[in-house]
Amino acid sequence: MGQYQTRFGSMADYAKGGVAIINDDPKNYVFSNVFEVAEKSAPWERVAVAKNFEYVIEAARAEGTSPWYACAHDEFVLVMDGQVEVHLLKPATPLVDAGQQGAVELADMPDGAKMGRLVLERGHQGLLPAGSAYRLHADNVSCVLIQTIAGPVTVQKWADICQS
Amino acid sequence: MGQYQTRFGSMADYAKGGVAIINDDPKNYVFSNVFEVAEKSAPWERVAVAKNFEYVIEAARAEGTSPWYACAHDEFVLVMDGQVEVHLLKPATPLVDAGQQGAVELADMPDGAKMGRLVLERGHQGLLPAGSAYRLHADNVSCVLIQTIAGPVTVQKWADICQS
Amino acid sequence: MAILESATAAAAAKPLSDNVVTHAEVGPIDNATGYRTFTAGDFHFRRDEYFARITWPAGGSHVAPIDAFLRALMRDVAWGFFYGTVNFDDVVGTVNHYGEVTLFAGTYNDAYRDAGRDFSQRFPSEVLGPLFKEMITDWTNAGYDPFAAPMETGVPWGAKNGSNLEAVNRVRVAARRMVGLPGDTPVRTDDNGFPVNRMFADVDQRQPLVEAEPGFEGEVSAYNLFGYLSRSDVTWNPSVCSVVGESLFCPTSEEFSLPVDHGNDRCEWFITLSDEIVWDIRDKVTGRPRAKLVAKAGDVSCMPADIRHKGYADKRAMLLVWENASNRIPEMIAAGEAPNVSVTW
Amino acid sequence: MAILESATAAAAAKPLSDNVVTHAEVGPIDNATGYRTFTAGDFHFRRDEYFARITWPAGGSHVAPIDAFLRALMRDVAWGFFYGTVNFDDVVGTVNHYGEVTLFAGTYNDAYRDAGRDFSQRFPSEVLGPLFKEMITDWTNAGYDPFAAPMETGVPWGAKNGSNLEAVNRVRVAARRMVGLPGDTPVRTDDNGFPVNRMFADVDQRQPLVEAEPGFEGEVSAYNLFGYLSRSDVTWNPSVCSVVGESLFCPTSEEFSLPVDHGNDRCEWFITLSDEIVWDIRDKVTGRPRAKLVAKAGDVSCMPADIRHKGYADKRAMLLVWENASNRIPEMIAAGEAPNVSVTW
Ligand SMILES: [Fe+3]
Ligand SMILES: [Fe+3]
Repeated sequence: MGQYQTRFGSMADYAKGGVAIINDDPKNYVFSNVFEVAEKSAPWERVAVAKNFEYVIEAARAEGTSPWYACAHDEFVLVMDGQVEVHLLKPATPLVDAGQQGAVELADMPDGAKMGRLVLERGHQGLLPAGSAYRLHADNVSCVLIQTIAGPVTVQKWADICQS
Repeated sequence: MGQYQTRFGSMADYAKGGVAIINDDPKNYVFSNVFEVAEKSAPWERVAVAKNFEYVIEAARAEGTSPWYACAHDEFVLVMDGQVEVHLLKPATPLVDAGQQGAVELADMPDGAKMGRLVLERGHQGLLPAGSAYRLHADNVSCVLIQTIAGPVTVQKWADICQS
Repeated sequence: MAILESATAAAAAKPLSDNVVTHAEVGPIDNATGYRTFTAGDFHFRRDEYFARITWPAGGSHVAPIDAFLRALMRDVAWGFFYGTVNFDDVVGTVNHYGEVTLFAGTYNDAYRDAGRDFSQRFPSEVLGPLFKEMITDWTNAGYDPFAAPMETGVPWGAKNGSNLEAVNRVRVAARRMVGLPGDTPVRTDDNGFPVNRMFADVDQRQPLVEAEPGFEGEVSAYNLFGYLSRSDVTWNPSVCSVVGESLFCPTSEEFSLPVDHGNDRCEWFITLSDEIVWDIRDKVTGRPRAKLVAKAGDVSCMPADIRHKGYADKRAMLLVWENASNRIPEMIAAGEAPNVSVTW
Repeated sequence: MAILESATAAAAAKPLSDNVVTHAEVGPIDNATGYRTFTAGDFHFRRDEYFARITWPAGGSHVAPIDAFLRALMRDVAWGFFYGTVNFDDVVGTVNHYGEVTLFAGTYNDAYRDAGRDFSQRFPSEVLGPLFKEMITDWTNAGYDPFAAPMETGVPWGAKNGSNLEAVNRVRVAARRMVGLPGDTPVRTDDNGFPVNRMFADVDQRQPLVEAEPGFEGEVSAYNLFGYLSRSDVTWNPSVCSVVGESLFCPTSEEFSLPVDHGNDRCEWFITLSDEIVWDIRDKVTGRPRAKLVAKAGDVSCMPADIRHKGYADKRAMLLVWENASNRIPEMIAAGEAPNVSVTW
């Protein structure tokens, strides 16, 4: 007593809550758990766990090295479990249209200037700036959330992840 | 601030609340005010302001000297305003049947032994013991409540006293 | 508390109902909070730093702020489940059957009932009563008095920290005939531990003049009721001051808000003796608001048998609660013969 | 608070509705309590030692315990009436029309509405907002912080006794792009007045490794969000930490209970970042219970647009509230085109 233990979740150790219905449909609450989603997804599969019109929050299993992505607008990455390295690059020429929503996967590392590197641990939030290209890397299986707009790489598999 | 004023009512100075209806009938609350009842009643009229099966609480305007009463069971008098003197007498012979409910008005002062005298001011509660006879007196207009059973002297005039 | 001993004794002599649940259990001490858990039938009770958490079968659960919960539990314990329904809040409460008691969740809440999510179990009073008593004892920390007004006590929050046995074990006060009579409940004084409350500092403390002739000292009697009430150390806790048969004058001093929503099973009368009390009146069964009552000194009102009521007083007020403790009434209620309002015109 | 400045500015430029009420008045100081009274249209507000007392025409009145009322009022003021409906309790609250605001009594309560006892008036936000601001300022005493958790502040009871301007005037925190970027909202440290909360003493405070190449220092950026939240001095008060267009990450730290019942006018998402929060979900219009949600670290849930929600946390928890602040949404809501749930499958 007096010593509080803050309970963060991890892929190895999470407890999932849920919806108890009095008079409603559980599907209305689109209830999932990011660690469970990451656990059951392929590496770097960017699974939408929340969506509000065009905007999404993606949860991803961070494992090994991701593809390169480019995005016309800001995105943010939040590490929920593990450690994730972010490499940022300023492309020599624009890789996506200015109006393009969401991240676009690139076939290869693009030409451009090195912007820098972030090493994010649990609870750290990093900027993936508009107009840059980025790649993520995790030595050990980790879990990230990405604040972005639904785009070509966003996976929507609600029936698989949500309480119904 | 810090100095609290306890607001007792009096016949000269009372404020009446009331029932505000959301979805109900105000008559369900049998709402009255003892000072208003006493104000509008004849001296020593014992007006029921509350009733629960056979039991009642009577409110009376105490003014001058009351008749003599006898009662087979305990009654209690509570002075709400002013000052009231109670004279108690042990009748030489029983004046009312043992099963008689409520007070009975006597034509005259009965024979018997003097039991004693109470001088009650606001907030004082006195016992009117079973089997005794009693008479009340108030030099100035006062107000009393009597805890008793409905009987021959109890006046029920609910329509006159209650919010509807 | 205004239930006659005789009523409880009579009820205890009856055989138990068929559907009665007798399982009650005090659980172990929680490592994190230091509080015990409690089980009554299929209801489970747990407290943490801020809340009482109640669960029941089929996923039923309820979270109640611990301050409100303890204040309500304290009354339910001290009153022996009182008359009728004691709603701790909009979800959880008890119904007194006098000898047996129903513990319920959602039963008196429209939405829970309509959705079929209400749950209740019936216990012998002598099973649930002691369990609740242990709960209030374990869950009340040092310095907190669930009977006191908010400005006159500490806070109930936090992990287990001592106890306040004196507060939770107060014996109920019930005069047999009248306060102040020889051998009956004594008047209150500074000396016997009842100083005048700060909000009643202006209340006249003089006792009435009593002149008894020799031999009548035991019957010629009076006392200062307002003075007596000004020295009450508890709030929203009626105590019997005078008795005519089954008619009980149960005055009490009220400050802040009534910790329960009381749904009496019979008519109950209020006479406001001082200051002002506001009452929220809601339907007993559905919980839907029905009326708002403002009661000032001298105001009389009946609480019908089909409502629940909760009161509010900013300045400590004196309230005369008038109860009819007749043993016949529960039978009349069961037979549908008891009136909702005791007076019609 | 998570309403974009642009939304408020756009709304303020619109002409006022026909039925809008512009009368608001700060009344004199009450001799007994020392508090001022407040009038907004036909609503009157008064506080005494324990309660806020609200009245409206045709005998409407409501009594709210002052602790709960101040905690709710503080949020409504600090959030600029927030999104949709802010229920102070089951009777009184506000609905934001972004530029105008409805003050209501009983409008979102089944029983009041069915009985025709609900009442509401619509005000320019710039009329009601400053009045509410003066109310929270006048009604908050020294030593009491309506934003703080119960164990971290004093009590709100009693007569007027000083003020706590620092607490009620806290400026809302809204990063324009992300916390920690040059010129944006700074990270929290001991030195700038944000010590780690006692319940988050075990949260890692190390900052991420950030290596920016020359010229990219303003864009290569990261910070410790969990550390930032562990240093929040307020509860149940979302602040913007990162912005993608109209998508706002509004994390907050939660302890005890959400002081309002929030009925959003659009979908709102919660991601529990640490510990556990229980949510009571009720129908937005009727107030009838619909669901109970237990959310643990990593749990994601959508709050549909047709409910109201109130949360409970015994251990201080980190919650990511995710809002869509789009200006188009109020128009879609008015046209009945906004979905109740943003995802179906
Ligand atoms: Fe009651
Ligand atoms: Fe909300």
